[in-house]
Amino acid sequence: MTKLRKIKDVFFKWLFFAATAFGMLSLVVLVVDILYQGLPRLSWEFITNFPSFNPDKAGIKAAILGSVWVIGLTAPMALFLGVATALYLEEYAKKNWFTRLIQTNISNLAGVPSIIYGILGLALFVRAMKLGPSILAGAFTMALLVLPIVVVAAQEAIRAVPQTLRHGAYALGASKWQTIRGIVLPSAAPGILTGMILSLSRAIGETAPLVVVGAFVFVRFAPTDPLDKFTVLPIQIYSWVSQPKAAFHELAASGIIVLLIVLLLMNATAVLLRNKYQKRF
Amino acid sequence: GQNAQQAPTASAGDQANNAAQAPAEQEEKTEELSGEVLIAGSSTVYPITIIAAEKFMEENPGVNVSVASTGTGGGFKKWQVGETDINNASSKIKDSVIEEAKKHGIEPLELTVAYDALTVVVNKENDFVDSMTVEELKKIWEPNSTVKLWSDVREGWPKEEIKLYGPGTDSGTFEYFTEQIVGEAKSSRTDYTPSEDDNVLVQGVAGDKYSLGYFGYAYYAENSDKLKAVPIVNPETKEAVMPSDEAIENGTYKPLGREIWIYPSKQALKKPQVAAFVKFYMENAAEYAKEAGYTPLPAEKYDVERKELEEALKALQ
Amino acid sequence: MVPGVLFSSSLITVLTTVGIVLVLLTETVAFFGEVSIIEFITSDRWTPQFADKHFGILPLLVGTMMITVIASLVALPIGLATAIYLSEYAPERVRKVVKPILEVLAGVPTIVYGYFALTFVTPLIRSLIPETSIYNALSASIVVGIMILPMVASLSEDAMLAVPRKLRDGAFALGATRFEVALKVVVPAALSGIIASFVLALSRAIGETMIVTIAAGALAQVTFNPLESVQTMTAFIVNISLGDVEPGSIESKSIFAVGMTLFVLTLTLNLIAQFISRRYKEEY
Amino acid sequence: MSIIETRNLNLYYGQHHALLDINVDIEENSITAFIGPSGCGKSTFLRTLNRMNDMIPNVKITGTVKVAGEDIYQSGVDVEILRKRVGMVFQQPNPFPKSIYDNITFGPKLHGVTNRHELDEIVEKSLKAAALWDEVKDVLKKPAYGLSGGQQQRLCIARALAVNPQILLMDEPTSALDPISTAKIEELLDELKETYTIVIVTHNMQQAARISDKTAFFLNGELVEYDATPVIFQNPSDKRTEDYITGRFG
Amino acid sequence: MSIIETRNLNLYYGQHHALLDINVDIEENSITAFIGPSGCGKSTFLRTLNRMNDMIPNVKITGTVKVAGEDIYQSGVDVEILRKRVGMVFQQPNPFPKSIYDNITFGPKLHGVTNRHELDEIVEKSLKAAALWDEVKDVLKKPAYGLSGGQQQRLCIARALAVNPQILLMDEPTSALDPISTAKIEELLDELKETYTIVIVTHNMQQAARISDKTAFFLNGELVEYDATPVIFQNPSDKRTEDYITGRFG
Ligand SMILES: Nc1ncnc2c1ncn2[C@@H]1O[C@H](COP(=O)(O)OP(=O)(O)OP(=O)(O)O)[C@@H](O)[C@H]1O
Ligand SMILES: Nc1ncnc2c1ncn2[C@@H]1O[C@H](COP(=O)(O)OP(=O)(O)OP(=O)(O)O)[C@@H](O)[C@H]1O
Ligand SMILES: [Mg+2]
Ligand SMILES: [Mg+2]
Repeated sequence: MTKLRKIKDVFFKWLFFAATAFGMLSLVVLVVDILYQGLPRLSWEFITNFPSFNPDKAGIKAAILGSVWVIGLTAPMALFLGVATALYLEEYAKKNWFTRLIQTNISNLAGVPSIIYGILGLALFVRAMKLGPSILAGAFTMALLVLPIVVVAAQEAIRAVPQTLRHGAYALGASKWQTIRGIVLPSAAPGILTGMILSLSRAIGETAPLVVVGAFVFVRFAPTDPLDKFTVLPIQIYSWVSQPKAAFHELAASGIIVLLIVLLLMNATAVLLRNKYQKRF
Repeated sequence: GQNAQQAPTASAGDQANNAAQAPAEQEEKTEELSGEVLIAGSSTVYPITIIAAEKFMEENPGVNVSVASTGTGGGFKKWQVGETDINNASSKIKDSVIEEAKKHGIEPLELTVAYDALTVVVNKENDFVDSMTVEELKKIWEPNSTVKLWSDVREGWPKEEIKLYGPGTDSGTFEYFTEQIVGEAKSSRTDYTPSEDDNVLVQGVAGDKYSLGYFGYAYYAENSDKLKAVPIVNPETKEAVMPSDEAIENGTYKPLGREIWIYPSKQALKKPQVAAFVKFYMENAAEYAKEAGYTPLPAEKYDVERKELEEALKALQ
Repeated sequence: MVPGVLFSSSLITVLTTVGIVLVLLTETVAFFGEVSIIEFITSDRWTPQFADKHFGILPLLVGTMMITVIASLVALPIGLATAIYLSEYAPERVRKVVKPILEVLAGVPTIVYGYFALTFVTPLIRSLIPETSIYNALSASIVVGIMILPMVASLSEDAMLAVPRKLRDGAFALGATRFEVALKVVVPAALSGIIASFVLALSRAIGETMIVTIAAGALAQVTFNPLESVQTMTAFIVNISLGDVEPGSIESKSIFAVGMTLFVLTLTLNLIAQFISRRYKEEY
Repeated sequence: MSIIETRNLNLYYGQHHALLDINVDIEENSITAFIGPSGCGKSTFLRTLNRMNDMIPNVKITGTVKVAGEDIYQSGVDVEILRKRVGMVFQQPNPFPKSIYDNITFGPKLHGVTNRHELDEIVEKSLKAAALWDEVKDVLKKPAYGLSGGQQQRLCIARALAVNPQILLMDEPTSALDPISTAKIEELLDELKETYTIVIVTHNMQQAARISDKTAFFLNGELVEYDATPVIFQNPSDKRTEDYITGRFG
Repeated sequence: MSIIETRNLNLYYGQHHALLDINVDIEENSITAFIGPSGCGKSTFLRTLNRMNDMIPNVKITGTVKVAGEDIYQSGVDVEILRKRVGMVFQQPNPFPKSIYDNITFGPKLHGVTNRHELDEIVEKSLKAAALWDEVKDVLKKPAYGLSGGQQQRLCIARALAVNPQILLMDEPTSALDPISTAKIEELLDELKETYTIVIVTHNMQQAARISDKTAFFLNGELVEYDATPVIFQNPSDKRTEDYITGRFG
């Protein structure tokens, strides 16, 4: 009897380990596969050149800058709206049907396919608000897309701030808002930022909604204004992949490497923040 | 430098004079152009257009030509409301689009830029297919087709299941192929393997000994080491013709040589940079089409297109 | 003042939903002006792009379901097992390294996954089962599964980590093995969090676009054979939005009807999940 | 005149009647200890004195609480000002996740002190009063979480002193600390009572006996006995007090 | 022969030397109390007796612990069987988030009891032994979280008894409870010692004095004094024990 239990215990330990290894292995295979295809064409020129019909001269400067612009504008919008919403739900809202509605709505929005956000963005920002197929319209769309993820992450972070800290502030004569601004937000900041970075790393890989909103592919200038036209990394990659010439497929793989590096940097930042934060309370 | 400073004071008459002067002068002249040219539409035309765009910008650094690859229809959706200046199209503009565009004060100008030969391909190891007729293709591809085995197509071909590959049903290629082969646009059997990505079709046919597929010539040209193109029997001459630049250009590759277009809107052509770009594009279209893997039109056809453009530009002034 | 501003911000999410519903609804209504809703629900053919048009949502629904189910079969058990390993077995150091690495998997752009499925997983499957079609549901859904795996693993692990130590100690003190503690105490206690992670992963799988567009093919058919190609609702929307169809045509309206169906589907899933997780929430 | 006076104070958590008719007068510059078994209402009562119960939903309070003669449950009372005057230290040290310096200046800044020099002075004064200055004066910019539990608790005391309160409420301030830290804080309380009025909840009867001037014994929400500490511990008039003191229960 | 014997037992948490050369003999069917200020190592020592420290990373143990004559730190010892024989009850009641019935049957099922009838009997027997049967016999299928704190703690005792242990380790089992529940459990312990050997950690000296046969006083990881309870409380031989007993610190 106990023998069997012991065998089971060991068996499942290795099974669980194997499952974990499977995920890690998938990542390794994926990365190796991409490196194998993309490394030969990865060079400094590739980063600093604009796209070209000539694969030897083509680069992703416009795509990198476009992605940076879009993410750069998405981040503050999503951060402000996400944190404000989370604060309202966690610190102010009464637990009534309306609050539950908002909460349900947020978790539902997190599951809405991204292309539907693209359709909304086209109708609302490009057309109704007359922003055209601009960086700003793209950023607004992306902000709505990542908002639910940011809200949920911020809620978790705010909830994780111990009640005793709030009481500490109240006992010093702080008002509710002073407590939130002075104690709750700073304490929750690393958690909020982690969620923010993880959701932005999702946004940076999105293709479909921005194509629908009207991002271009072939852009040979560096955007300088939120109303400029733009392209982003995944769109550039997607268009290269569908070219007939094999050289472009290699470029696509190089582009993917760049995208993965950006992503890794973002995740690494998130991990650093999280590790710092977990030590705190 | 100098020219740019002169520009604001130059009268319309000066400009007309300048235009008539030597080409070197003319090029310096166009350096003054600025602003943007926005293009969307078919991914088939995209490779030609970006060559034109890049070369144009080399000569006119002040102009930004941006090209999106949205599909013909997706592009027209933006074009018909004036969000883009030019639409790349692998199928002809529809009446509904023309009407919708009219509501926004937009009128199309249709310019043919090249031929795209749809190519029927089989696996490299396929040694029994040496040509096919339109009827045979129709038999394979028509709705409710009964063809299951190669032997159903032509007596003597092996009794092996025929695996069919074709482009996505929302593409211009699909529309044109069905129109030419089956006789009605978008009328096709549905039990084949479609893909949006022609590279994937290449892989599919290359990996499957008894397969057959069709897609644009450019994708065949890049992969001719992996695939075998099927000569198509010209319905008029009854001769089997291999797709090639000459065959398409001289019109013997029939009926699968199709035209591809750009549609600048007449309103956009009022902008000097758009007009200049389109002129530049049409002047060099033959070269660019070749470079992108497509077949240029015969020279006299380009002359017709350019004339149409000139007239349209004149009418706009 | 402050609560007002915060409250207004929280309304943005509600307005987003309203916006989505409005945008989808107007065209959906136009669509159903031309196509009978009966056909939409009952027909088993979906061919809006062909000359012979049929508008039965069933093939897309089946395609979506097949992708989702297989992806879940990959992601839910492996994700849960990973979560258990990380929270119950792995030393702290391993956990701190593995978890963020797995999270990278969640952030890999989906087009990257799409080509990974097509150029790596599909040939692998075809070398094992040669009659597999080059685009097939299996390859796409395995890769979708890999994509959502870290979501399941990471969120379930968070939920398990939140189970108080004292419950584990209680079971150990009764002579339970580590496996028994994990299976009989930790998993049941974390169940509502685990279900939440499942639901989030499922909605992500249902909504996944580029992987299926690239690797599952574009053939809308009612099949239950994962080795054949299928089309999902999202893939159809992408194909039409990026394709050559003329604006204003019935094809282009059909994507809104499909989008609406998808929206209703994820909403239903979420509501069911909320119900289940409230029901099984164990207080501690 | 007593600085704190409660009259017929009752408190309900929803249906649960947690405090029953409490009447207490607390003298200035003294240490008053509240003892009693777990759940008897010590913390609840303490929190009525600076209205920290306001944050708990469904709390109902009747009767009056006067601090320095003013009824603090009257409408129009500024709760933030009240809490500034009546400081509080909790059972678990709860420094903010900021630097030591910022922990101390948090309160003064709330109440409008912005002058850098003035803030520096407050930090030094409060840390000295909490007997922590010597240990931390060189690491003021370091995070408060680096301190030991006992140091953290003294930091919390310093933080409370920094807003210059008249009264200091302490809810089992040493129960999470080791004996040495506890001894330090007890010593400190003895000094602080020169300047402040201190009310302390403790589950440790020895502690109450050691440090307090008066002791109140609570049982099931009732104030059973309230008297000078030596009287309570050596000569209680209520049988229940005696049973508790001698360890017959609790 | 003593049922528990430790010889030169040392325990390190990483660098921290938490137990120093502990030698204790514990008799069968007795109640032994461990007292001492917070952090002195009481809980740590208790957990060495059923190897609950195994789960904590970086713990190093030297010396021997014998339970019923067998060295439990030898290789080859079946830890699960050991823990079945040496049951444990914790400071915080920790019922599983399951029904009362499932809480009790959790242990027996682990150890192979599947017969429904037999399980029913075990539930009744254990609940009766823990003096909880009358209060819960009609709500066995209800979640354990519906019980009060004191009932939950008795449930945890019943749960420990259900696997039929010889020894029961209890780490401050009443410190989270109200006086009435505490009294009930103390009464219960007195009954249980007929059948089981009980080792209890408590911070409440009165409790130790009331219920235990022998008392061990720990300080900073050292076992300062271990003797019959009346001796420890009335006539300790070590000055530090006396100081602690009389409330001079802690
Ligand atoms: N927020 C609350 N909601 C409902 N009841 C509460 C709340 N806080 C305390 N109580 C109840 O009020 C009574 C008094 O609690 P209180 O915390 O004041 O006791 P205490 O004497 O401080 O006990 P301890 O020594 O354990 O801290 C208890 O029965 C408790 O369960
Ligand atoms: N898991 C651990 N890792 C490192 N050190 C620990 C751990 N658990 C306890 N310690 C340390 O070992 C010493 C003894 O702790 P232990 O919990 O045994 O004390 P205790 O006497 O039970 O105290 P209390 O009365 O507060 O429960 C303390 O200094 C404590 O900080
Ligand atoms: Mg209390
Ligand atoms: Mg302990």
